[in-house]
Amino acid sequence: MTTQESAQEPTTPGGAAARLLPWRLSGPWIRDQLIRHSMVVVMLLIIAYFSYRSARFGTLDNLQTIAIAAAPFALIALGQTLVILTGGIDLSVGSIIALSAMTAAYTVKDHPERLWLALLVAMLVGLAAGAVNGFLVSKVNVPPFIATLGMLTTASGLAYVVGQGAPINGLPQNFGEIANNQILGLQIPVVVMIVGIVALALIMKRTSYGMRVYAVGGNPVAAQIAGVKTTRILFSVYALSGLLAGLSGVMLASRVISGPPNLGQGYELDAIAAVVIGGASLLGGRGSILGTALGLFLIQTLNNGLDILVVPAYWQSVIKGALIVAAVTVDVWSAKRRG
Amino acid sequence: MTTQESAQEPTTPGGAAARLLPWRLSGPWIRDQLIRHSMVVVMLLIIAYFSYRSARFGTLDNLQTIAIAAAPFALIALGQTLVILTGGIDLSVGSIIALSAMTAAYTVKDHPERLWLALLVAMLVGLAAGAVNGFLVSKVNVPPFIATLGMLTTASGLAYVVGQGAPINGLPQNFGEIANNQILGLQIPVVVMIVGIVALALIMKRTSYGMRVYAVGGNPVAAQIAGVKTTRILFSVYALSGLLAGLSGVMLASRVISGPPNLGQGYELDAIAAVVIGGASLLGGRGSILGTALGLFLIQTLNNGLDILVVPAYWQSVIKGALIVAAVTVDVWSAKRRG
Amino acid sequence: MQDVALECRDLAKAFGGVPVLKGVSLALEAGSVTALAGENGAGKSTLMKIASGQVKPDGGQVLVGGEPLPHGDPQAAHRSGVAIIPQELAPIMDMTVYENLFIGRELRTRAGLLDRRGMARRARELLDVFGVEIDPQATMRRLPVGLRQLVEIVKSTSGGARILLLDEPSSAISDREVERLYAVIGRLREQGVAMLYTTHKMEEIRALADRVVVLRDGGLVLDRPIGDITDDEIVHAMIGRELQGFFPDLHAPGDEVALQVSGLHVSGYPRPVDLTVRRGEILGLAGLVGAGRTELLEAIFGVRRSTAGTVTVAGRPVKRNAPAAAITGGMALVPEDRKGAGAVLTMNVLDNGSLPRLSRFTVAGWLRQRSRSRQVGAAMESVKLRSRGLSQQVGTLSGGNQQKVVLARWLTGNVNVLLLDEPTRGVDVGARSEIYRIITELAASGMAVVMASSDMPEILSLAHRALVMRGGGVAGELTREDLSSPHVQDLIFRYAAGLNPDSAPAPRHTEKEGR
Amino acid sequence: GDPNAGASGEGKLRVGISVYDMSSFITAGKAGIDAYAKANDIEVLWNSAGLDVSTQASQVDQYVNAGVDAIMVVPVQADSLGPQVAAAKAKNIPFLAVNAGLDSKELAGTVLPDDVKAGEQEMQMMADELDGKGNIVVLQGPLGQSGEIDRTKGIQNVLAKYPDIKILAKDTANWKRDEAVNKMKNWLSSFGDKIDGVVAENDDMGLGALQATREAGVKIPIVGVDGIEDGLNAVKSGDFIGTNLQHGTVELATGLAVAAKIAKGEEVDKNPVYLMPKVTKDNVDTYMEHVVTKKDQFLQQLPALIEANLKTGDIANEETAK
Ligand SMILES: Nc1ncnc2c1ncn2[C@@H]1O[C@H](COP(=O)(O)OP(=O)(O)OP(=O)(O)O)[C@@H](O)[C@H]1O
Ligand SMILES: Nc1ncnc2c1ncn2[C@@H]1O[C@H](COP(=O)(O)OP(=O)(O)OP(=O)(O)O)[C@@H](O)[C@H]1O
Ligand SMILES: [Mg+2]
Ligand SMILES: [Mg+2]
Repeated sequence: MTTQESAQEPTTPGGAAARLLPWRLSGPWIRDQLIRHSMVVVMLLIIAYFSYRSARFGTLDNLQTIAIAAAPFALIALGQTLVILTGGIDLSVGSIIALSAMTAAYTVKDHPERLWLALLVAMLVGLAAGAVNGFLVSKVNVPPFIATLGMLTTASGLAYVVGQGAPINGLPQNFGEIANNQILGLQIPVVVMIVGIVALALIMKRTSYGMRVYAVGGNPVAAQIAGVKTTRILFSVYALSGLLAGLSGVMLASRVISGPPNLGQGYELDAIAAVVIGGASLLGGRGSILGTALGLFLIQTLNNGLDILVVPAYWQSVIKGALIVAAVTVDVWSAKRRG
Repeated sequence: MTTQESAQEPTTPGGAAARLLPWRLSGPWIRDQLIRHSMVVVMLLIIAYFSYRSARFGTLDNLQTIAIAAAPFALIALGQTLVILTGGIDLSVGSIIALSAMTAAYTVKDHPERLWLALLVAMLVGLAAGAVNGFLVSKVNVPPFIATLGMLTTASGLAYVVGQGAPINGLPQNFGEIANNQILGLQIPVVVMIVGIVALALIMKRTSYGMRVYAVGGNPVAAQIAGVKTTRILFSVYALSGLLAGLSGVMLASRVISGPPNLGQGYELDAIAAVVIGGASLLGGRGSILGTALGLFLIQTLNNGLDILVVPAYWQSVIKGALIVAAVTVDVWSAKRRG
Repeated sequence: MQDVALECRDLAKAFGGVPVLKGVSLALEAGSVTALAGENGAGKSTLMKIASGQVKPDGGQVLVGGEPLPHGDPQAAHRSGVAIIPQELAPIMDMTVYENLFIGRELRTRAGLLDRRGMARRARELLDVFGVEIDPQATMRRLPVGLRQLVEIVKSTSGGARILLLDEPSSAISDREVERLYAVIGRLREQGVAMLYTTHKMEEIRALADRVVVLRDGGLVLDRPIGDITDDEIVHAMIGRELQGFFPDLHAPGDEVALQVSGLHVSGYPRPVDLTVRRGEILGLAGLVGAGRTELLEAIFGVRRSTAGTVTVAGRPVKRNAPAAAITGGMALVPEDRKGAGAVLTMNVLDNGSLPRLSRFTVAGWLRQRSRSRQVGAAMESVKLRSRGLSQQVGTLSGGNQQKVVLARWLTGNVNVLLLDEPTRGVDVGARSEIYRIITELAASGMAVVMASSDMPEILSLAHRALVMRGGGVAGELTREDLSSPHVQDLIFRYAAGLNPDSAPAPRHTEKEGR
Repeated sequence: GDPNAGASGEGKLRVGISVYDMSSFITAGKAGIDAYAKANDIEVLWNSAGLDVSTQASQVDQYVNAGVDAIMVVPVQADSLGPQVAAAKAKNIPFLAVNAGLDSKELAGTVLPDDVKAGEQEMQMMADELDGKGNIVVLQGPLGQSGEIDRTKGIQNVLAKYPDIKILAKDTANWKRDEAVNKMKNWLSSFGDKIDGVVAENDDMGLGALQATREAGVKIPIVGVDGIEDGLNAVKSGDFIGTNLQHGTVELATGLAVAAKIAKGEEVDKNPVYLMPKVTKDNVDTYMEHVVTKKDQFLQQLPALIEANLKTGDIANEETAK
């Protein structure tokens, strides 16, 4: 600004306010709404198509089927959202699922009566693996991609070590209770998923922890100058991601009452995809829990609907890949057009 | 810089030159050397250990074995380096390998006498897939992660479509010539790898194209203002990555004379790991072809050495994961200590 | 000396073996402002970064209230009440204004949850001090640089810090906001806050400081109360020589039209723009923050979309929306935001220097290393760049020197039209006078220059003619005569604010233009 | 200490083995191989290819470099590795394919399961259960793997005889229990109570389908292949109508035995076929002992069992003549 206007003189309000107004309307709030909107539109179109093609698609039973399939992904996608918000990535969640499932299976085989122990062990294993990731990233400054890739490889190896190269079979039937019992008519993993989504959405929106996670991702230097303990925040998101992967692992293992060492393989890509489809930026600082939930349900709905229409697996791949890109393309366009 | 010379005064030659020397020695050049150095040291340690444990490790035959195993990864890692330099990522290379291998197998089955046609088709398929990625990223602004994840899924599905859900077997033995014949005593893929590394290293260091790729990754806005056609550069790196994946696919298929639709699954992670171990930043702008080559040989040497020592597969994973993290940790530390 | 709030003892720091600070000691008293002056690259920012814990010193100590601070621990510094407004602004782009203001000290409700409404309300109050309309709910990314800087100022000054380090806090804001900043600083002084204030503007030092310290080549060369020293002495301490003829004489412009813009419709702005610049002419662009100067320059060059109109350089039409074509046509742009848009910080001087004219330095795509080094070296020499050589990463150059790189890289070839956007933002007096000399020489050699600037003296003394912009359009034109008239500033303000330029008496005229 | 150098002593036969990956089948097989190797003083070099055919090719290269006495491969990909077989042949190293065939005339031998027959057996069990009439769904292995291709073929062979049995859906769940449970759940959504039977190409997927039927509160006959512990349990409890035993311990140990005999130049059937025994409620207990409960005892008898089997030609036989 090049004016000479002195300090006493008040601003020229009219012009400035008028100019500012359109910014507000096309501002982040609206943009957010629209971004979400376009993805929701895509979702609705897909749902409409499936409903039109199969009367079974829209039933309550099928909704439950989608939900129970989504639950283990939801947990890791939630953790992944926080990690991605800080500008990192967690490739190890799939392997952590395997490792925690194997240790849970191992524990329950030895102590069939102590289910809680299996649950605890699995979550601790997940937490420990996540903590190692967090330590490497936040303290040793290893790039997240490498730290968690190392953990992917290591944890997957360890999962086989636990089972000595084979799945753990012959588990007591009560191991199934963790995933198959119901609360309020919903299977436990579905309840856990709903609680997880709501809790994390609240945490990210309504607590200073959430705000600081965004800040660390948006600009670590700024966060640091403002006194945010960036190291702790970074550590915490990886630890949380590991913990949730551990929980996811034990639920998956319990659902099929078995400990397969290759459980969860490749899940990380689906989880990351859900987060990114949900509008997060891999550079950090941008994204939301609800966006992730939406991205997740987009993927899961596709999986379910295409199965229901009995589309062969490889054509499913083709369609899924194309639709994910199309959905994001629409999103990008709508975001751009609305400025 | 804080030199004394005032603006008018021409440089005080003697002093300045003397002062310049230590800067150059301790400057970015040295730093680069040291960063590379620390990784080389790690490599040498690993090689020394394997040589000590097995007399067979250090043989020329085994070097060839490492080289031939590395070749298909090298091609995709080279393309990946350029993509990562622009700040992107190409997750689809593994699937493109599968798709191009299948189309090559399909072609050669119909035209057993026209090997060149199979080679051409495979490369064109790779190029086409890469071009789609490039179009999505550079023109439609789909985030690279999503665009190439979509391609990963789609191309993998298409690979099955080509074989109608099965591998293409019963290929003519001459299909093996592409990968198994020798030039100057080296198998063709090894020759291609060496040529590829040298050529791309030169291109990235000595041509305007290479410089533009670095510029786009370092700061796309600044690159644009300096007249770089960023869209074209972006497009080109994905197209190149696809092309190289196509080449890699046909070599892989030819090496085992078979068209397996799941060929190359998960290779993208190894390729990206090689690039990042080689010192590239996933944010773009930093990295080098030689670094990638080093990272690649680190991984391949580990694979080979651990196999030779007959370490059980799952312990191999554990060790590999840990060593990759350790190598990068050393690198991070050495880079930090030298400021 | 009473009541030392922060003390630096023998701070030393070297980057890659090159000393940047060579044992600097200084003390900040509570309730006083110390101006930190020095050339670009003298080590001012490094000193502040050490004091705020962002950078680990190689030697020495920082003491707050007599207690040594742990090295390289920004949180510890923060806890001891040290706040910094960094030179390279550190906004969190995807967060809102109020979130940026309250990060690290969030307001909470009784239930322990974030009190977002409360923060937004408080943010509005805090920002009101500067009299600007900033929506606390707006994302930082949406704000122009100037407003971002204001938010950063508010963030650091409202946090109750006892020690405030301000690294060129006024580089992107206009005089009006600078005056509000003075008021804020005055209030903080009364509250006993110790402040270290870096600026390249002499008038700011005069208006604010109780004491001046000058860094030169990493050493402290001057530390005196403001009353005991003249401007010339400060400048002499900074650059080690006298500075004469800050603004060089202008040559008369030629007659030939170099740049003709007609009916250029910048995307997002209501009015099309017409302008003509002759060879050898320097056209100034003035206006309030957000007047659309940057956008106009960008649109002329083709990096910002324009929807209609023509741009003609030396009689030849240039394709719109194509920067590469603009360069071929003989245009060059030095953008406002040098870190974000000017230089590729990860690349070295040589590569940055050759980027705009790569085809000149290549044969069939292969770089001609020798000729490239020679030509880029010569261009960098012509602006007296201070670097460790052409292989130094631009990101590690001082701000002023980065600016020189961004300017000089165009000088390896023929430029007909030079578009400058805030060419001297953050540049020290010595370098600034060099840049002025370069600009006038370039103009004298037949280039047409369009210069957007928020630095009033720059427009007044350097431009043959000036346009005042408002809302993306041209609100008024000033001739050389107008520019030399005593009421010119008033006139510019009236155009820029959309008031009738002929009515009402001139507002209070502040005399603070340095030389 | 070089595990590959001559240190292992003269006379000792060295066999290089590359398996497709670690799995329950392979793990059981490794136990059998180790038992047989120990009894016959064979040194085994063991590598796993992690489901990557190119890795497997490299592992073969290494064995050729090392000059082992025989190479045994459990292929990642059927009909691949032509050049590697040739390279081994060039160095006079006998090359054996176990569990899936390779496309080469230069193979020294093969020990292959009759997967077509396995598919036929399981489909026949289902057809009998359904009395030749009803709707089924088929869970396939990873598309393109020889196990999947041949078992699917066997299923089709039998179906050709039963025009009243219709396939409602047929797709892969990649041998995995967790994939199968979701796929089956989705099919149950799609077809409701129209599904009369589930034919799974391995037990894991069958068990996943079982879980899905439980969640949906229906009971549908299921049949599988493999005879893993949980599968045998399911047969025993009546959750499966049956399965087919592919006992890795026996099959892979037989592979090693054939490889060793070829390398030593002994007389042996170079291409024996493993015909999977049918497992039903009636005989499940015996197999349960061999596979799970009395595994160690079974391993002790294994070397002798294999020698005997190779003579009779029925290499899937598990009854030791006492
Ligand atoms: N990270 C770094 N690596 C290498 N050199 C650096 C680094 N940071 C700063 N420097 C060098 O240290 C010197 C001092 O830089 P500093 O930023 O402190 O200067 P300054 O006085 O703030 O200059 P300006 O007025 O331009 O802001 C410069 O020569 C700069 O090139
Ligand atoms: N939310 C928004 N939507 C659209 N444009 C915006 C928004 N926020 C800022 N801008 C643009 O940014 C510009 C302000 O940037 P800037 O300060 O660079 O303008 P300028 O005219 O170059 O002024 P100066 O050079 O004095 O800073 C405004 O003109 C406005 O068009
Ligand atoms: Mg500075
Ligand atoms: Mg501007």
